[in-house]
Amino acid sequence: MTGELPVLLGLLLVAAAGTGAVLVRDPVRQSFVLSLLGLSLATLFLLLQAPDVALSQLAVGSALTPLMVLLSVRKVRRKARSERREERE
Amino acid sequence: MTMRLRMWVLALGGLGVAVLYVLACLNLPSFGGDRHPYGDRAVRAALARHTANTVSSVNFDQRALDTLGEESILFGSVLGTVVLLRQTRDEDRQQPEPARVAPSVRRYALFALPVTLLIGLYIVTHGQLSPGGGFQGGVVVATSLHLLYIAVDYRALERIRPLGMYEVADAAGEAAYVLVGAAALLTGWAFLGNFLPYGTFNTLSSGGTVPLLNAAIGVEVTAGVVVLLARFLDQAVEIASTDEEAEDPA
Amino acid sequence: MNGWTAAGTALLLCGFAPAACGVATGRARRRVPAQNVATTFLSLVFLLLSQGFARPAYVDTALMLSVLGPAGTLLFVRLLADQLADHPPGQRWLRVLTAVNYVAVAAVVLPLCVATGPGRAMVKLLVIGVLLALGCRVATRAVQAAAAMGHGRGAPAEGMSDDR
Amino acid sequence: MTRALAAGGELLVWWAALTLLWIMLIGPVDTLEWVVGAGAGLVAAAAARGARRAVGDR
Repeated sequence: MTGELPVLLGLLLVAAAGTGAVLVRDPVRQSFVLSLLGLSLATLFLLLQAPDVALSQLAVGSALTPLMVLLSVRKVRRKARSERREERE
Repeated sequence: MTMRLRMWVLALGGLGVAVLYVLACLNLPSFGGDRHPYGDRAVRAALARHTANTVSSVNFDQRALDTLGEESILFGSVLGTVVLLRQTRDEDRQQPEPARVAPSVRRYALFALPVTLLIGLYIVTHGQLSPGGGFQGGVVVATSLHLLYIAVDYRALERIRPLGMYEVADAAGEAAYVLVGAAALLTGWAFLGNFLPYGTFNTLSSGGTVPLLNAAIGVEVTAGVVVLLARFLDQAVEIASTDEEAEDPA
Repeated sequence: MNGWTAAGTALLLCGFAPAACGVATGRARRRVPAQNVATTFLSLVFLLLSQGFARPAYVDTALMLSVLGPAGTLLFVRLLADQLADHPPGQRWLRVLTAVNYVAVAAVVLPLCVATGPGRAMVKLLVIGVLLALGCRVATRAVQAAAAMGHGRGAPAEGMSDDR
Repeated sequence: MTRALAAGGELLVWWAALTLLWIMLIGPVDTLEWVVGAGAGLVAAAAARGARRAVGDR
């Protein structure tokens, strides 16, 4: 049983992070939870001795996904703000 | 279609998936266990072809065609992004203001950029020996270049990133994969067969075509991710509708 | 399960999990530093697991995280700079976090070096340790600088600050 | 002349350091590893110099 403990912990982390990523609605906060989900998944993969997949997950999840989400949010908010300004004028 | 009907269709589909899922789960081998028929065969095949990392052997030798498909998906999605996020007629480019960055952050990024790049290249070239490979390493290499955006600003990144070259490299990586596969046909093997000599086990030149395909994927992924992020960065930092003011520091 | 795996699991539970809670809740001033702590701890967990599984090749995951983790944190700092400026994090708290990071890195990397013995593998471990330490130092500096730039600045210029 | 010398020196220092780092990262060392490592080190050194120039120009 004690041998299964790390894998169990990894599964719990992934379940918690995954649920969080679904429940959080604000994209900026979601980008944090998504990066957390990536880290948890990488941990689970490593615990199951699949380092190749863990590396893929780390590569994509730690910097690339948050960057793309945050850049998209920035573009959308900038556009929304300029439209608000237009309405005011 | 009314909302009600849609919900019924959704419920029906969901129910079908649930039933099939449960049925499939009942027949799964239990978690863990000591019998892995596919694993044993894959490891044996990998060792016969002198590839130390079995996963790379599966990806680039035993199931190389699947990897071609995956690579094409990435290629296609990058192409789609380029088309969707292009600069349209009612948008124009504005030079973003230079951003203020703390000197210590700048120093760190200038130090970390080459180190990260080297680690990425290490992961690409040692795909057949240790965990990693073209995809993982390629993403690291692409990320390393974007440290310059973090350290300085977008203009500095644009200066060392000739985008046209990366677009060509993206296509070249994709083409190189197919060409290596086609070269196998010339030597009488099947498409993407491992036709090269296998080399000495656990050295850089082992694994036949695996290192070559790995490198092709590495080039494709690096260039693809750079092009992808370039489009996102352009939209977020530079491109603005004509009525929109670019006041954000890059 | 041997001692290294147990240590890795313990660090995962007592180090990474609380940091993860910090990443998932609160304002940017808590999330960003917590994100850096989480990646540092996770990198150390990977090192311990690699030793526990007796697979030196798994060290590459920790190596990758030691460069990509700080990159991710700097990215958050860069794109959320105005949130950090509007609600700057406490200086003492940042210093405590950095100190915890340093202690954790030293407490994990040095025993691993002893267990590995002199050689190139040990240098690789030390490189990872140095990268992690540098990473959390620069992440703290970046957060401090972003917070400091908020002073003497007018209305928030960027579009990210929707305060809730 | 001095500028070219300084540029070459910067490149050389980065190249030597990065190639050494490469040798520390890898497993067994052989000639091909040295060749590939030196090549990768050169690429990374060129990137280091390019990045510093992109900053220094401003």
